[in-house]
Amino acid sequence: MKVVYFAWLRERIQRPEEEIAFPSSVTTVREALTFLSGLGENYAYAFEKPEIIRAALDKKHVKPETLIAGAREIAFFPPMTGG
Amino acid sequence: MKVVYFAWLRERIQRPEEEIAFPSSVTTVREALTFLSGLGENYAYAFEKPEIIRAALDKKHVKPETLIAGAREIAFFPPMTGG
Amino acid sequence: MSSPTPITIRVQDADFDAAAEVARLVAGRCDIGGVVNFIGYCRDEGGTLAALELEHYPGMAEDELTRISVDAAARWPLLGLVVIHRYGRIRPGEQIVLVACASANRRAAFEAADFLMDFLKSHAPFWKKEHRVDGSDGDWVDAKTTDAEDLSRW
Amino acid sequence: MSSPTPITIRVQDADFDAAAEVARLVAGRCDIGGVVNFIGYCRDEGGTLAALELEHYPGMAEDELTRISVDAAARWPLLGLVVIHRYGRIRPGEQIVLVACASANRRAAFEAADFLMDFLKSHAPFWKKEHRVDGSDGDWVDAKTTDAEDLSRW
Repeated sequence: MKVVYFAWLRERIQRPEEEIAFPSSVTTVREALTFLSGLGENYAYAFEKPEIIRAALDKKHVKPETLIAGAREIAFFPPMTGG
Repeated sequence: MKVVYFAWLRERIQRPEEEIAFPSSVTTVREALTFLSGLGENYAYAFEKPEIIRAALDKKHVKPETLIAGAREIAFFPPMTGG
Repeated sequence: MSSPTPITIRVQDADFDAAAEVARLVAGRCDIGGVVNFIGYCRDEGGTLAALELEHYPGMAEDELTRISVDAAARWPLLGLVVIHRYGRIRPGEQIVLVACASANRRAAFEAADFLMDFLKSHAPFWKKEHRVDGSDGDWVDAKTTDAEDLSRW
Repeated sequence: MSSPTPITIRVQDADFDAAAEVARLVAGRCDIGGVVNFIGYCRDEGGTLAALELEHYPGMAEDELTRISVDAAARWPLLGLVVIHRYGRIRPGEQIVLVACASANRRAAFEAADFLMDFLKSHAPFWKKEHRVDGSDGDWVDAKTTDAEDLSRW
């Protein structure tokens, strides 16, 4: 699955996007986040406060418990500050 | 005292302004209105609903009980509909 | 607020350029976070209205708009404020009134503009008469009961 | 509402012309009573900010602005609606965002514009990074706790 990062998540992980083959045990957005945070120090740093991280599946806002099956793209980002 | 009228008050009274020497018994805005409404049919028609008429003394909104002594100009008009 | 809010008030028969007014509000400043700008237009009331005749009380109209604006500038931290109100014959689609409020803060600009429009409608000495498409003089526009309700919000 | 509200959404690096957008909203129409127009600007934060870097999620930004706009058009009787949001490097004094709402009715235009700004700030995928005058990268702007309070009004 394509994983994309924005703002300081992108800076901490040091890449804007990557292809990740989530193991079959990863079924929800929350589990995907937990899996990613175990990929290395930069990931652990990026996701150190998981409660503030927002996520989107195929460019739609989703909750942590949303199932990721069938999605082509998952995005993680900090709270938005547009406007 | 100069008396000025606006909108349908002006149309009913058929003049935009006039000079009126109020008798000394007329001390308040309400009394001035009552006095004017006795000046003829057109005045009676203009002031037939005194409760909706607004007034200004020297271009400042005033209440019916405001004293008119010292003012140079008194204005009567319907509720405003600008904007 | 160490410096007073710049306030521009104009009562005129000519049309106005809202963009030029906003440009003037923000010119050379980097402390403004937002400008809320309301333009009121003359509607044709379903094709029945040929024009509005806007009557005003010269002198008092400017005084009241100034008073309302000074009040708004005291209630919200505004960095600039413009009120322009036209009088005379105004046809459907034409501009009648402009209120623009600049602030560091979005909410202040929204609230002040909304407040100014509410107070302007019921306190500024302007009256609208309708001229109908069929050639007849229409009625003087009645003050809406919602105007009083709008005021009670503040 | 027999016809759907015309909605214009743009996400762009170029600056925008708010007056041209308002002119387009009202062009040829005589049923619009008011247009509320909010322009958000980049502040210099007391002279410390050299620029904001606006990052966005391409595709999702347009989708979210459209979704929020359709929602506003369903809640208020709008006769036209424009949302433009810039991305990229924006310097103090420059325009960031435009929301314009046209309606027969002043209150609807005010409420819809206010609603759009509240939802846009917390739902549209944009993030601001500060570049400081002293050459250092500043922080990413934190979402304000007031944003959540603003949303609870609706």
